[in-house]
Amino acid sequence: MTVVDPVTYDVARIREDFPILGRRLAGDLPLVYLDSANTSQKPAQVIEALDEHYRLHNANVARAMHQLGAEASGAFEDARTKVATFIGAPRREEVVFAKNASEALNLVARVLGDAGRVREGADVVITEMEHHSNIVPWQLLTERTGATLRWFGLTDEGRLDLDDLDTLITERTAVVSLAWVSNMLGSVNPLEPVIRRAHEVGALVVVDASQAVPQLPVDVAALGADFVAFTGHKMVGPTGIGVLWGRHDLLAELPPFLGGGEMIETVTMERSTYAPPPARFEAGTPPIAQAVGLGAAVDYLSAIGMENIAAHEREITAYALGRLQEIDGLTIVGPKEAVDRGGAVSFTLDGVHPHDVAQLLDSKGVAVRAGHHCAKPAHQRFGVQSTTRASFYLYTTPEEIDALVDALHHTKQYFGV
Amino acid sequence: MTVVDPVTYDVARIREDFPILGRRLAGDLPLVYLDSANTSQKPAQVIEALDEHYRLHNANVARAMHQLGAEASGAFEDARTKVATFIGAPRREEVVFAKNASEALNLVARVLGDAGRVREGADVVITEMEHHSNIVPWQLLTERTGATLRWFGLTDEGRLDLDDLDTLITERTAVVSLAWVSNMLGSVNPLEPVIRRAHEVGALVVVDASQAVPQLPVDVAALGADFVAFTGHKMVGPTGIGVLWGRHDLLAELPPFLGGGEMIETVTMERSTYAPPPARFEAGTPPIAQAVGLGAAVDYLSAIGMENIAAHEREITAYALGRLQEIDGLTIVGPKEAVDRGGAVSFTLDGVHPHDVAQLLDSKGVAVRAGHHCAKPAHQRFGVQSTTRASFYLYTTPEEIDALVDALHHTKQYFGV
Amino acid sequence: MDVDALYQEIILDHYKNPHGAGLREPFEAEVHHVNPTCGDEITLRVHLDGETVSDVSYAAQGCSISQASASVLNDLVIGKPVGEAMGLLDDFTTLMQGRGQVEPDEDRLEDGIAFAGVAQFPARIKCALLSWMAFKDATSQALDIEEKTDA
Amino acid sequence: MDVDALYQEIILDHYKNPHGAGLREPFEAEVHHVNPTCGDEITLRVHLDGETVSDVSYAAQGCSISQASASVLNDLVIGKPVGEAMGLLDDFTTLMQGRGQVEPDEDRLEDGIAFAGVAQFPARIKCALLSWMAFKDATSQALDIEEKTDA
Ligand SMILES: Cc1ncc(COP(=O)(O)O)c(C=O)c1O
Ligand SMILES: Cc1ncc(COP(=O)(O)O)c(C=O)c1O
Repeated sequence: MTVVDPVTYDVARIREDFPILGRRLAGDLPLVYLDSANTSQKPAQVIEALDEHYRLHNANVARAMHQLGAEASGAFEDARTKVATFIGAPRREEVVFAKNASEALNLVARVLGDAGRVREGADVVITEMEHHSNIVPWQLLTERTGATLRWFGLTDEGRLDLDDLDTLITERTAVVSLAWVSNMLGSVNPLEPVIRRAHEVGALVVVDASQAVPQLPVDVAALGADFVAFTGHKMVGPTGIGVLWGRHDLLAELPPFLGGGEMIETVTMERSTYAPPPARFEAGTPPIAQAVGLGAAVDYLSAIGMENIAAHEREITAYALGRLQEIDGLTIVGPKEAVDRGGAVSFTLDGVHPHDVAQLLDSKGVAVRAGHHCAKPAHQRFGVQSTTRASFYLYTTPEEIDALVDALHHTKQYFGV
Repeated sequence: MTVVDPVTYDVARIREDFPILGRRLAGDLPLVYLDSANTSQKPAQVIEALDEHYRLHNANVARAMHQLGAEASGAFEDARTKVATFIGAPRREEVVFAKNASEALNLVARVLGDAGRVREGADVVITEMEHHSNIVPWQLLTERTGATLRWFGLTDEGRLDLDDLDTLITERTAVVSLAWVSNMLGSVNPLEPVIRRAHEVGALVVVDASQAVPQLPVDVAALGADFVAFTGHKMVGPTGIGVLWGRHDLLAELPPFLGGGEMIETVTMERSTYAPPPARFEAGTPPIAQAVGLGAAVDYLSAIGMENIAAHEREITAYALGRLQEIDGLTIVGPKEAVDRGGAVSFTLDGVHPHDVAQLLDSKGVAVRAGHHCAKPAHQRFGVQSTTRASFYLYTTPEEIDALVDALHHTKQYFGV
Repeated sequence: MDVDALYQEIILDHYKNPHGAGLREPFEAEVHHVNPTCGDEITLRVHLDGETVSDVSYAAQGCSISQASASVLNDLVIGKPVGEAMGLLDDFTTLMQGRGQVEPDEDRLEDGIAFAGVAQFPARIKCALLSWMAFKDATSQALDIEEKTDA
Repeated sequence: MDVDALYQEIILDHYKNPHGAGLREPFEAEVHHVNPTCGDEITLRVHLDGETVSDVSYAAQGCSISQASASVLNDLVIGKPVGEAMGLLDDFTTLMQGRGQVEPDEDRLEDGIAFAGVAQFPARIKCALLSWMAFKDATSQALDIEEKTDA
């Protein structure tokens, strides 16, 4: 296991890149931002890349033949190359820009349905720990097609229960779609056996890597899945952009998702033909500035090193798990040890509702999320309606965890529990 | 007809707001940006709104209960209110944020299909002057459902040919979808008779207002259409955001488009229920910063006044039409007079291919678009494979039109025609 | 934005001892409302006796604000004519959406005035309104049923 | 980025007098390629005589660069063994994608070296490659057919 090198990994230095981390909140309290699994903050490098793009190079892409157009198109396509390199994609044409991870997942679900790859009699297999964005698209698809939705359950620890692997993934299975890292439980799923089994029976595998790509070094070629979706705003990039990576041969044979400008080869009133991927799946003016911003985000993360970021995430999570468990009445929902675990820690506090916990923490400047975190079924599985979640990222410090713990003690006192 | 008031409408003053208009291109030439129908430039007010959002207020919306979350949610929802007011929407919940106009149009096409409102035996009626983004979604829909695609032809002048109104829009018609202002011909379509006839036979009307909202005062309530789509980047807003306005009762009864976070009411593994509009149609983390930027864009346009912008557009277009027609061998494709006409002028130049025209203009710093402008059928109608298009906006000056004309003379000389 | 303005003593008291909690018979209408953002839920029943709200019973899962609000609702509307209860609903809604600028009338809203502070916390307004919206919905259903039965 | 580097005299000459234009018989394969961004189109036929490219005929609509490129292609590949023609295709593609850093070999590419300047105009590279990609596609189809006929 890599350990963070304090010389190369200087959190104080990293924090200086994030203007918002200098914000003072009500009561002149410093911001303690522990909601990065919801959305990450942005370094000046990304904000300035957006700024510069709009101030100097803004133009539409692909279609514009003038100098600004060449600059904007160059920057947009460079961003695609950067993202492809960042995730180890064999070909840059495998990187499709979407508006967020949710669109990327829906895109796959829609086109697999339209292509007849998911039809009546087939199974789609997901898991009980999925984010709603990896549940609802498959519910809608199975409703439209008459296919059946099935799912993996969870162990009491909050891990994927793979006991049913061979009975759940069968010859009937058309698609298996699952999260790499859970945004609620924090579990890192063992993808290898799932992908192996799915491919054995000829099923496609979709990986929701929304919480993985920000935290872990990712190599989609080594992973071996068929599609991987993730989202820009959780990886220090802008809102308004997500990514679908897909195996080239699959993308090349699947029908379009949305129709319009940029995705066509030729159009007559009677019929149209479509461009090869990635253009085929990018109808309309793409999120140009956002792609440029995501390129800057990827540069930023790469300069620090994903290995280092992952090691820091592990260490800060281990520290947080330890300190939180010192608190009487606090129950962590999800793995309690920093083993195969991402940096999102959901918990309940006896006698205080999660919203009230979050509100009290906020009154101390500690920003966390409370609710179902778009994972209602996982909450139901653990018999809770909602939880409070603290989540960490490359800029999180142990002192911020201490501030969280202090604020939790204050909360207990405030509510007299 | 409103005439631009030179006191209130000071182009030089407006140009100062647009940093990119100060750019020098290769050869130290000033930028003459005549490609605004492709994408508009952005004023500092919009760029700074994005910047400030990321530096001070960035958080996810709706779901975050902390102070940053409240700020970001407030700004995001304020942007919705601003857009609603800008287009005269009776209710702010009728404004759905999409990633661009293309997605907005596809959204309507997909959900009308899923809802069974367009089915085998029904007609969908469009026009021959549509942008590909208002053709291909309907081709895909009619292919999926077995409905029939029909379309209005064009007059030789480049106007909508309404002679067939009553035979084209019939009891079979489920949807009529058409552009308000053509991005290629520049024609402003007479929507009133089309909407009246469509509603007479119980058809829904979708208006592609991508070129209208940037240029004209828009009041969707007065217009009487059922859906109106437009795109942020053409109205001095950021890329990565578009808008679908829809009648509330329709939005409230239509099924979701994409599934995921934010669009649900409740989720179990077996089944989900969906939030009311607009949330129902906004799966996943929305383009938050982009909505804030669009809000700033709308503020910017409103401060100048859409009546003034429309008047300026008419005057500059009239000037351009006059000057361009002085050039021997130049043929305008589309209405030649500035009557019911937007600020996009497409033309051919005898003996020089449109790409070569655009390239030569670019060598003089004049940025125009060449190609089919995502309107292949309209080009085919006029027997041309491509055209060169100059398009104008609130910052365009008569001197820039003169620069265009000079560069066109140079082009003719260069190619010896 | 002082958190004490939100968590008034009265609110915490209602939270710890919710008045009239539990689902009871008889009732004409039962509704289930959810706050989609946070997951708070309420099942609420209304029993009308002619023009009078004779019982409001409920089972709720949620934060202190949503629970206390259901308790205060219970205090305020039971025994009142439907018209008056709807007037209180309007008052309470206006207070919540007033961004802290609306002065509540203690004679009418009683313990409900403790929610004035909630209006300053936009994310919590929905919590305070959850039970009231459920009450509105259930009452209108109950009225529909009465009408049909009468007709 | 001097526009004269793009519009070399040689290119304009080929544009005005395209060599070998028109569709001819016989041919083993015909393809239709489009540049989706700008709409440039070419229909191109290949006639192989054993291992030799014995004719390339075409009808193209497009800009000076795409038209001139088809004309130069015609000059370069007719009469050459397929392997050698494919080698020229590689050279030409490398030149186009070389961002102006690749030194073209005049002995091999002849008039094709005039396209060196195109490499500095990213938006025009596709114009220059349109006919070559069509040629590649048609030739591989023609080879497939020869193979099948031989088999
Ligand atoms: C008339 C018209 N409709 C639709 C669009 C599509 O807009 P977008 O590319 O932002 O989706 C455009 C612009 O490209 C347009 O001009
Ligand atoms: C695991 C997971 N999947 C999907 C998503 C959806 O991402 P987005 O909201 O950007 O579409 C999220 C985040 O919200 C997530 O955490």
